[in-house]
Amino acid sequence: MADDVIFDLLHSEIVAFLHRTTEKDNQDQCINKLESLGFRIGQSIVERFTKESPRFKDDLDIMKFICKEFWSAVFKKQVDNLRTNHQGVYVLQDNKFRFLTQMSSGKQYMEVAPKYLAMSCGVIRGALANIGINSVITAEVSAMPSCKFQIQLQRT
Amino acid sequence: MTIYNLYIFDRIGTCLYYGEWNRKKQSGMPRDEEFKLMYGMLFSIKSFVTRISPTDVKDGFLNFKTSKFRLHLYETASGLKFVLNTDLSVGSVKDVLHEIYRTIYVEYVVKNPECDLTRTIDAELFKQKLEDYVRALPIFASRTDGII
Amino acid sequence: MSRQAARAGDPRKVNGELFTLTYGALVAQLLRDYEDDEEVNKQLEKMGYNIGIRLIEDFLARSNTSRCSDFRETADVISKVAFKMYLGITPVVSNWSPAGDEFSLLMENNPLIDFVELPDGHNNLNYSNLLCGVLKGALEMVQMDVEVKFVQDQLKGENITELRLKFLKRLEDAVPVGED
Amino acid sequence: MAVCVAVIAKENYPLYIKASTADNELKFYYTVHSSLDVIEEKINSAGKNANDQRELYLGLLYPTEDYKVYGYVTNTKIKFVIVVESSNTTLRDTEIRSMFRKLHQGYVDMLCNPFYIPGESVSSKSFSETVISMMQQ
Amino acid sequence: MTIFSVYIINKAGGLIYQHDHNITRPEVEKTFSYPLELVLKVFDEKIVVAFGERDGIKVGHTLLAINGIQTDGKYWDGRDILELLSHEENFPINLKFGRPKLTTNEKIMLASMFHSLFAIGSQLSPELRSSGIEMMETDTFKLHCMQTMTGLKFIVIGDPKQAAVDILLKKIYEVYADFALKNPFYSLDMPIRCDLFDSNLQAAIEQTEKLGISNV
Repeated sequence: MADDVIFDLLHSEIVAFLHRTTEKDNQDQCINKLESLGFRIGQSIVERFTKESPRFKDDLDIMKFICKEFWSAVFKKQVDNLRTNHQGVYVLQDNKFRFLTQMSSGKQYMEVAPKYLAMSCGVIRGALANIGINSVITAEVSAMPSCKFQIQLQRT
Repeated sequence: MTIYNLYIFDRIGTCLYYGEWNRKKQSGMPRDEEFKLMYGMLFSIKSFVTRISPTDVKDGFLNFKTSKFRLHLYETASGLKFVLNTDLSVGSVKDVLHEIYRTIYVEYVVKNPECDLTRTIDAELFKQKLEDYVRALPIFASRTDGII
Repeated sequence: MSRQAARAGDPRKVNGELFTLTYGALVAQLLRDYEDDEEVNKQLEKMGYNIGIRLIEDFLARSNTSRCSDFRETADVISKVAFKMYLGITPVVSNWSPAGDEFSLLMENNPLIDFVELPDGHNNLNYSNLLCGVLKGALEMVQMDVEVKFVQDQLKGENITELRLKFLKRLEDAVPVGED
Repeated sequence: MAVCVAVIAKENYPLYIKASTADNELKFYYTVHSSLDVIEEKINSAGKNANDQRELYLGLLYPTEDYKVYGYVTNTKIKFVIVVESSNTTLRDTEIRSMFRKLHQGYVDMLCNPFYIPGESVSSKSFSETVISMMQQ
Repeated sequence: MTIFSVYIINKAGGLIYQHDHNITRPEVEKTFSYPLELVLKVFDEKIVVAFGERDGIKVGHTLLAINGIQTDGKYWDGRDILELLSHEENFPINLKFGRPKLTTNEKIMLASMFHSLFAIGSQLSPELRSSGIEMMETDTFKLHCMQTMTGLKFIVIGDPKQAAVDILLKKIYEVYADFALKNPFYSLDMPIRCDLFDSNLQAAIEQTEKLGISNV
């Protein structure tokens, strides 16, 4: 679908823009900004997606929603594997992550992968936060275009 | 049928990609000199064609053949030039070159934010996809395979 | 009704909303970072330009369009093919200048401004300025130097959103080094 | 129709409250406030029950002599409260539901305004228009 | 079918013979009001359409005449044309556009250009022992080239669908051998000026054109 393209290009350009407007030795700031942009997007988008749906039963119900409907809508496919330690840690594996598929299938560009994942981490965190779950999310890539998101729930 | 080599030039003549398969003869000059000569030739051919044409040209130059090979040009409206050399038995490759543009160049170069569109392509994924695509073409046949 | 059915929206719509929301988050962030409307306009246009020079390749590959040799043809392709393809709208082409070198794209439903309410005190912000850059970048790649700007914006209470395109010059193919 | 419409944040403070007449605003503020406990109760009890209790619309929270108070809670724990006059007998459950749906849609669109900061009180013109239209029907 | 023109180039790249056979160059005349809806530029000392197309006037067309009087490069009636067209008081104005006939100088230049393209084509060959360019295909014409052992190039430009051009090339070579080479007043590598050569070439071309038709 053609309009995927403008979203992908917008995402790439936001990454490139924040990368070139933050100082070289302060790339954490670039990652943080991408994350917080994503957070705000996640808040809005989850509000829209859950408008017609019944209330969630529990955390697992929410995680399943994130892996299926939410992932399909935002990242164009479902999560390939969901695992949990039943103590508030969930690991979501996507074997062909949307923002990596056109870049590499292997190790090339590995070192720049974090900036292409930061906004997505924010989107997921924003979505979860808005449906009542605070979390810490980290993304890990060992070979592109596969990516693992670790979601650690924060109970307060 | 044989594919010898492929050049991709950007609108200002930078060779973005060069790949060769069954090439039998080198030009006898450094690669970057060869790219300059190739691009210069295409540029002159285009100018030659628009001037000598008896009527208004639209696409202009499509291909030429010598006694041994055929050179095909596919140029996009954005000025990218795809140049494919094949043996004489290969007819029009417009569709093949358009396909390389649409499904490989656009997908794995244009949509790869780490690729600078004005420099030599170093994306492995692009190279691999292109290699797979070219080798699977019906017009690709290595002579060493013993095909008559 | 299954949960899936209840939550899975029309994918096309969802994707459009994702784009709109992402763009919105970007503009809001820029406004916080730069605090100056003109500077934000400039940054948005620059980003649009970078998108435009890539988007044009996708557009040409998909639509198989050849180089335009007339500005009216360009206007038609932008409105009926490009906007339709990427934003799902077909702006009306109008207000041609007598010399045929300027026209307007009129939009009633610019998808970028869905949900947006501009905060007070930002009268100089051209919220959708990214579009100007996209068009400028894309057209430059097909040899047209064009000036693009917003002249009306529904976000500022006007009835319609109007983008004005002015043809400046035809860019020539680069002559290789050592050639005539 | 509605005499008061309120939007309550997940942390139970009001994001938006509008009464049909300004005089009544304080009075409704208390009405809305006291409805929050009922909402909490309804949500918690629903969790223990079967699946069919997971609707967002909570129905009539409680009636007073003059008013009926209805509640609705989104998946993001935003609460909507609509107060109507008891004397208004033309309002059926379906009308109330459709008012909440409209309110929810309005809220979602409002949240999507990139310049709105989630958790801050709502000042959107178009959201206000939605609410006012519900009071004028 | 159609043969457009014939070129003969000597081994040094010099044009020694040229004949335009069947070229109808498009010309369009139109009266314009101010401002002009075409972008014009100066190219090769001529006024050429750079952008904008109207009623058959195409990008690349040259401004041939103004109000029925021929232009002289960038000038008309002693005035700078671009300057003239920028003033409203000169409108309405009648402009004739078209593809101009190639001048002899241009033909000489194109011949030498092809001569070097021919050589580069061979140099860039990915295959051993390749000739230079023998055939060039475009959307508007096909160019066929035959190089003799002595380095002479015979070039025929024809319709892309014209058949039997290789036979025509051989025939032209024969005509050249019979009516130029054997002519005691002809000196090698010099321009061919010989009525018999002309008439026999003409006949060969016409025969090929007819052949093309019967082959369809």
